[in-house]
Amino acid sequence: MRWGTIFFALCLSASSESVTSYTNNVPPGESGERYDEDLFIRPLLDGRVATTFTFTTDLLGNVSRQSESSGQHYTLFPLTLGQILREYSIAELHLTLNSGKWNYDHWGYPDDPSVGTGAELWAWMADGPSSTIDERWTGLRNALAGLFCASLGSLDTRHTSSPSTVFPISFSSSIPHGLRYANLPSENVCTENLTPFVKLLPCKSRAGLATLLNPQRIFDADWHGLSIHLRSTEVGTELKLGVQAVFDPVRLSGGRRRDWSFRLLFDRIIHDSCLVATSSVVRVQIPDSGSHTLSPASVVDDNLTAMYNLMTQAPLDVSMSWPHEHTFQYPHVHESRLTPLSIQRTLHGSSQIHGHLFIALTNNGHHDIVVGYFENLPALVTLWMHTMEIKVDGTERNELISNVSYRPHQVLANGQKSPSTFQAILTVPASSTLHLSMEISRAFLKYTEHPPDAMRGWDLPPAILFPVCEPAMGICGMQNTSAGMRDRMYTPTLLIDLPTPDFSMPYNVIIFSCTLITLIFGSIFNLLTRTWVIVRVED
Amino acid sequence: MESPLFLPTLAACRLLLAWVQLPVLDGLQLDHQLTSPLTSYFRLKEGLWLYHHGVDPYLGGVLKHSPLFLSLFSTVSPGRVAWALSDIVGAWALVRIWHSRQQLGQSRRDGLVGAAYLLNPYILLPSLASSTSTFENAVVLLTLMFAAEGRPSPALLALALSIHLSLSTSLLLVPVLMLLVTSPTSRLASPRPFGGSYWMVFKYASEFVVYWSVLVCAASIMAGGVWNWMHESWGASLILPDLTPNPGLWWYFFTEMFDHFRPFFLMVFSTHLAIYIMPVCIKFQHDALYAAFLLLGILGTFKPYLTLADPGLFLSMFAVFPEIYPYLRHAVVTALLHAHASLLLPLFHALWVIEGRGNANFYYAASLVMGVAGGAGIVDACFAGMRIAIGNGSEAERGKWEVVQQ
Amino acid sequence: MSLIPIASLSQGTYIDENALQPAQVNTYWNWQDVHRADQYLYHLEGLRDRNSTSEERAQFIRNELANLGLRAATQNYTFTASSGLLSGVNAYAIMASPRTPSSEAMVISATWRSEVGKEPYNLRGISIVLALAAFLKNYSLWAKDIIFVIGDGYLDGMQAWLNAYHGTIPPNLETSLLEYTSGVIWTALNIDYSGHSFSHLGVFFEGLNGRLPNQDLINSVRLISHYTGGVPFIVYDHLEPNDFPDRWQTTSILANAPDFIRQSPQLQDFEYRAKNIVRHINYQARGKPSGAHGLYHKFRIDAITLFAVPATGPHGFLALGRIVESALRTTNNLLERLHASFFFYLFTSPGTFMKIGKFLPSAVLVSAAMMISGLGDWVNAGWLHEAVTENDREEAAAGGPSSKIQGKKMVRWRMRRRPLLRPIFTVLGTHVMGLLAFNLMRSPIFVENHLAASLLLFGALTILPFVFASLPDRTPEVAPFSLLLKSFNLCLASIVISTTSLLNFSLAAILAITLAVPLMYSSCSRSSPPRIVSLAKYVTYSFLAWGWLFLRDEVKQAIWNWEVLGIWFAPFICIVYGPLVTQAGVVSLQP
Amino acid sequence: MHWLQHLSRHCLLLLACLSALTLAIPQEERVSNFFGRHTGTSGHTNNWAVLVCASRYWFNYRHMANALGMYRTVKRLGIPDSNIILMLADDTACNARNQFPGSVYAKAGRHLDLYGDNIEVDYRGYEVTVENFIRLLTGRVDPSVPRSKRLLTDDRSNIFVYMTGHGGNEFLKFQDNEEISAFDIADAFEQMWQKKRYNEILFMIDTCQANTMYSQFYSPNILATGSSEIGENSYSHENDNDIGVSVIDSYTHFVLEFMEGINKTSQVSMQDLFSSYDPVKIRSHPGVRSDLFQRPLESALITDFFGGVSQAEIFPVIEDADTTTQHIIRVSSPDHVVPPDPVSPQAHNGQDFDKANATAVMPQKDAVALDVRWRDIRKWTSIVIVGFLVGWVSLVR
Repeated sequence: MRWGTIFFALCLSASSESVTSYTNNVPPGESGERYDEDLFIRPLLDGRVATTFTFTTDLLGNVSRQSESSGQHYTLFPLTLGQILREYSIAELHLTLNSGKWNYDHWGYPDDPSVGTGAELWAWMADGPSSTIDERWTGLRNALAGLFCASLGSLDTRHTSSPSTVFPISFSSSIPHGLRYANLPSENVCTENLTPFVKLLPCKSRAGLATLLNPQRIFDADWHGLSIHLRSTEVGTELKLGVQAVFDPVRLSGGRRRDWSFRLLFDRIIHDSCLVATSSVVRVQIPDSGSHTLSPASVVDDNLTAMYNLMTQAPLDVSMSWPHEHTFQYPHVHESRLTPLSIQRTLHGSSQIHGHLFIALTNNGHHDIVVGYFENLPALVTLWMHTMEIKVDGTERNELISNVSYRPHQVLANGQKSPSTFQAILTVPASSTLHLSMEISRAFLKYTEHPPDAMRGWDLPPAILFPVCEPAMGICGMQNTSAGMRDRMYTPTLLIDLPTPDFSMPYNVIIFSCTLITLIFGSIFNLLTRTWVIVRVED
Repeated sequence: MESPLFLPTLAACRLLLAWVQLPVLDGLQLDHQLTSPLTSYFRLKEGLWLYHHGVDPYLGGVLKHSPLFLSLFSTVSPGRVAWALSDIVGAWALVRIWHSRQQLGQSRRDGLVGAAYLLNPYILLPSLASSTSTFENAVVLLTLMFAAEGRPSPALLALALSIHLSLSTSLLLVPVLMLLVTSPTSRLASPRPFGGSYWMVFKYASEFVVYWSVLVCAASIMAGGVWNWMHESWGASLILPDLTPNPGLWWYFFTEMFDHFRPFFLMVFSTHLAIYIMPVCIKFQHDALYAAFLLLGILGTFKPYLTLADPGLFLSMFAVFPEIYPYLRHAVVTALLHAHASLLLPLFHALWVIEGRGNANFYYAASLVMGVAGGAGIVDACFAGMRIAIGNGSEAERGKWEVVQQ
Repeated sequence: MSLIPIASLSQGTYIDENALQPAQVNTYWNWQDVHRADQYLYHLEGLRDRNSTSEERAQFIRNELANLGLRAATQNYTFTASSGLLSGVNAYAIMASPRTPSSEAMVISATWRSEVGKEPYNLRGISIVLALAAFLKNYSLWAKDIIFVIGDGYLDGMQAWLNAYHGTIPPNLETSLLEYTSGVIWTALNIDYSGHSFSHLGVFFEGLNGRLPNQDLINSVRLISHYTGGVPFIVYDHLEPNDFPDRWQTTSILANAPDFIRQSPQLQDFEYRAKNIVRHINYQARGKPSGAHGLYHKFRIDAITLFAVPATGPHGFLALGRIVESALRTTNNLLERLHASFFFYLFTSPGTFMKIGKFLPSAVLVSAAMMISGLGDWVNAGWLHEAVTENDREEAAAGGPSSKIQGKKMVRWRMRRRPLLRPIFTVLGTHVMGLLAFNLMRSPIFVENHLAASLLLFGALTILPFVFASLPDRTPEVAPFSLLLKSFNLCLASIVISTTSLLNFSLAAILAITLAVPLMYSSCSRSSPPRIVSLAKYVTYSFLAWGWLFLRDEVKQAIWNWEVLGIWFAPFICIVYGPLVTQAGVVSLQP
Repeated sequence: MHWLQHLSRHCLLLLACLSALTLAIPQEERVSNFFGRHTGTSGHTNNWAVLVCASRYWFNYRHMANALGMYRTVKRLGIPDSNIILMLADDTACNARNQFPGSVYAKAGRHLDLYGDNIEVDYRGYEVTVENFIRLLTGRVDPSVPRSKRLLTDDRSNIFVYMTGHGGNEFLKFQDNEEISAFDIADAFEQMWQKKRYNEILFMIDTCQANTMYSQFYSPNILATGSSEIGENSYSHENDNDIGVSVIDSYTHFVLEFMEGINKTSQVSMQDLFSSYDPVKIRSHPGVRSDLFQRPLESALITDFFGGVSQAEIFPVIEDADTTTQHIIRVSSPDHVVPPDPVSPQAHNGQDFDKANATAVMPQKDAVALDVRWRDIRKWTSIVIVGFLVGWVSLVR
């Protein structure tokens, strides 16, 4: 295989290069493909380093519509994804596998907005005559599960909802499309997911930026995630494969320094570039404060990013160091909140049956912020909507919530319960904290419905805050101003433990209950049926 | 207590209690002993919220009440006064039943009968927890009262209403019909074959069907559909979708039941309830009121989604049948069993879900004790109700003979 | 009951939860970290010496934690109890563990004050917590967030923090919700290291209202302190007889007994176990936590306090740090909430414990005996007059389940109603009285002038039932009120004991001891004693019931515990214990 | 003699890749008929491995390590990932408790990382259930299950089945809450035999009382071996104090140690493996059951099960073939018995999703008003009806 593809890649890259060299970065003609890779590195305030790999493959000329188009002729575009695309007539597909908790306050917005813990999958599919959307959704889930070695098969109707306002379709088309969204917070990401992921890249992990994807290091990062974004554009289909990781050089250096380099972070350097790539760049954001040295030196453009072109600077090991600081001093958090909103989502109460779902949104800016709030809760949790309270520093402010739409979970034909979805638009007043709290109660399940580790509990998926800009909603969040929300934000997941029955002795319970019932039944009928007699006792 | 003012003062106190704000009461609302999914006011309020926000309240499996509750509570929003009033109405009905059983207007025992209902903790606590079982109990008592006073239409309407509110009350259908065509006075001591005319029974039955179907229509109009609310409110007591713990015997049994046996045992448990109707009614054909009393006892022990209000009704009705007291075999034991159960249930419940150091079996054990207590009550009442027919001979031949069953 | 300490009755402890894997890891806590801890200690001592306010202390700790890059904050709180206001400032920090959704957390805490040892301040405990914070954050193997909490005061600070963390803020607590939160907390370690250095590591485990932590936690810490830290592990601060015999002699009550007793290992062992159990009962029966860890239990968090038993060596920060690190690795291994092992047990010695099945009978037997005698009295009440006379009406009067009359219904009802209703109302009355008394005791007036108030209250509590109950039965024919009351009283008491015994064995045991005798012998003789004797008896009973009112500090403490910590001891005594004994007194009053 | 065998094997290879190019079943049949069953050597054309780690939880690290050790060995000996079904009930490599993320070590020294950077876990986490395992073996899987999760064997396949976990007398615990019994596995194998899904099976199991697990087999051509006798525990080999748990079971440890000496062309036979068992070192008595196996153990090569017949350079073709023909195969119904799709009833659920959105998502104002009015009407009618009923009843006497 290896030699085959390499040879393949070589001859092909030659051609593609010639194309690009002639028409430099003008999108090639119909049914052309181009592949770009990009690594963006952001040193963060708390000494951590956020790295974002983006591998973009553009497939020009729209394939995803007509089902049996020239599938085998892909050269750069991964074949397997192409088939999935066609078979389930996907218009848009987003799959992310993350682990860790994205710290918005210190790290700011992620470069790829979908950072919800666990697996998240949402897709817009055309509603074809051949098969309904839900059949396609099932097929898609299983296909992806097989492709990425993730247990996406369990993203079944118990987790699936269709919040089309939260995840709007990115383009308009004549065919009716349907959205399916599901998330699995307990899913973890590991090497077995990265392996097939890398295999989708034209150069695999042998050349180009993908060289740096060293599982032992990626999965040691404080936060790491894989993402596949597939969307049809007017000109064709765009596939974005992304890897995000937030490293902590301070931890790696034993709590001392925040210097970083490819060698330190990935334990590898880039030896040669991927020839088939049209462009392959490494961008480093320069922190505006602190005296640091960046090597190899590079030109810094106006928005403080240093650029390296892998095509020309092939063996590359970028490193950044702060020679003048002996040990890294952590900045105090209070003055530095990088996002306009700070989110807190917790479960209150200590009882196992009843509690409060509590969300605190702190507006760090000086303008009111209008955000949409979306919960997609599995049926183990019942929201009690009539107990909803919105408070700003202790006083009821019910006018701050609007467009509440709530859909309780319902029993589906296959016996499973669909999740309950709650969606509303919240207005967070300037520089104050909004408390939204609802009472919840936890379901009592049959003992067969509990997972093997029942005493651990269940992970509740993260809630999503999304910018509201649909004119249909009347109001529009102020994205244009800096105070507005730029992108989706995910709250942390929650662990909720349900009251558990006893797993060891179902038989005893059945026996005891039946015994008691028969005892009473028997004695009553005994009384009712037998006749009374008077016997004389001789003494 | 003999004073005629006793009852009114008691009622007044109960009304006052409705206005007193105690921090404890909020906790009571969610207590599993006092409210079940079918009767919790908390869920009703959620249903109202959904209803007002244009979501079908019967969608999420949250609301299991009758739609009539929805229409009532969405028009008037009664405070806890409503519960106090319905308690008082229930007590009043009980006293009226007592009167019509004794065929007299006033008696010195009224106070006791009323107190037996108003002061019964099993009745008082659920209504403080504003569980709708209070209303159901009151309606049941009204049914019996009207039936005892020989007013068929009100009785049948009340019966239809109570069956509409909670399906398992349909056990009472037969005895109430019998009671309508016979007299409520105590015939326990002197049994006789059923005297009423079957034609009348049939007539009343058909009248009942009319009322009942009208109520169903009203409910369906309210719910904007027939199936969803029936499935949620009546189906709940048949297929037990919600396994919230309660003092009854169903929930843990079906929590631990294997899935493929579940339907079968659901059928068994439901028919088991119905099995008692005929034998009891035949055996006590001479005293339909007593038959109804016994069936209430059955309900108070074996009902799905049992709450303390159900055994409470049975225990309170003991006050109406003083003639059987001498023949109760183990009244004290039953009382002690109930005392134990009522202490153990909340304690073990807390141990399991609040403190997390005991597991579900603790609470299950407590509910078993509850079951035993209920069973003891029924068996004893059943025994005494028949034993009284033989009575005790004169003083002279005490110890000369024994009464046994063969 | 006195057999409980016997060695052969208790069995060895073992670990039930597979996940824990205690003492199977290398520990990396070393002298460098000890040095850091010493530096913290230096600063803290400075703060203590210039007796700084809680605000300053909390700010210092918060800054230190923030400098480590943790999300640190402080929490102000104020409790309003009937005995006055109580306020302070907590400091805490959350170490978000890498690679996890941070939906689980574990806690290491220390409180500013320590009440076990001689040292009033738990400075070393706090400094080791800080040093641990600096040390632990360099490792990426934490599956749970680690929360470092420094509680102000002894119990109040931790109580305030826990309530704020779980969002269950009672009306009498004035504080804000926490700035930073993390996930569900399963286990917590509370460190109490007030002395200079220590010889043994003692464990305190009793929690609020007698709740005990899961035994696995204690056992695994015991193993760790043996194998990882090399520190002998004991229950409370009771030294085992065999090691440190010299210090043993000074503490033992057998010290000045004749030699052959003092030397016999069995007796020493017995005394040692007995001491542990008495200490345990003393904590548990009052529902009083034996340390800050006890407050966690209310929130289903299994927590213990590690107490460094003060001594002149040999151990210090190094050993303790190792033990805590290893213990954290162990709790970090937890995949489910601790549920496997025992929640109901008696620790007779660090290595041995008693299952509930072993010690429960001792209390249940007593309650069963009371129940039986109560039922006996009930029957007596029914049959009482039959022997005396053959008159029908008395039979009727005898009432109960045994009267044998057919006719004259109305008559019989009237007569059998009185004997039943009066005792019932007496019982209810006394309990209501207790409730009122309890509410009275919480009023500030009572607190201010305690002696007078308690005198008044005591008088009232004595006179009221006297007046109410001493009026004699009108007709001599009915079953004596006293006998019925006694049977009710006994049955009630037995129910109380048997239900309490599972929740809080120590309390049940104490009740069994204090209630059984007086209640059984409240009305001993058929022949009615002279008035004065019965009066005296009544007074003694009421002293038994309410005499504790005069113990000022006890009452004050109990009330405070109820108001701030929510310990049921005070209400229980007022509403259950007192009335029960009073009923017995009323019984004794009757001829 | 040997060169003959090689020759035959090589032309088999040729045919294997030919047949694999288009995965058309009849051709396979023809091939197999052409060769007939059971010449002196194992007449197999492809190798498959099913490696199951049945137990969950971090403290069962060693079971994961067992399975992964086998995975690495079979992969080293040439079975491609597409022919390995790896079932891991939990994720130790990326478990937050793992000090060495992305790595699993089977020795205290931590020299060799079993996880590597190229691994494909086919069933993981809660997916590892008894049902899925049996379905995998018998091929009764849902049509939407991808190929990577299927055991696409034929009557020319040699299958190596390895299981590890916590077990007992004639059962093995999956995920610590459900058990698979020896009878289940035996019946599954019998079904496979009847459906011509295997040529030979090597069944290896490492658990407590492991030898009881293969006691119920009755299908031909199964060679079974286990770690310990009935009433005997299998112990872990060693403990790593940085990982904090024991890292491998001793039986598997020694088997792997033996396997280290094997390469793709070595002629070592199963007999050599079995005779290498040392009860003293393993601390339990491993067992072998060869009565169903029709060849002498001396002539049964290790590589018949552990090694891939087809050599490395041919896989790409197969893989490509797989992927290209994937959807075709989907369309043409495969020979598996297909249970009705459990989730198909979603179909109309789909509609009410969209309907729900129509209503749920921000209804227009006038619609709201109308809705409210209609609700009131319903409410009042119901009330009026009941009120009328009550009034009438109270009037009638």
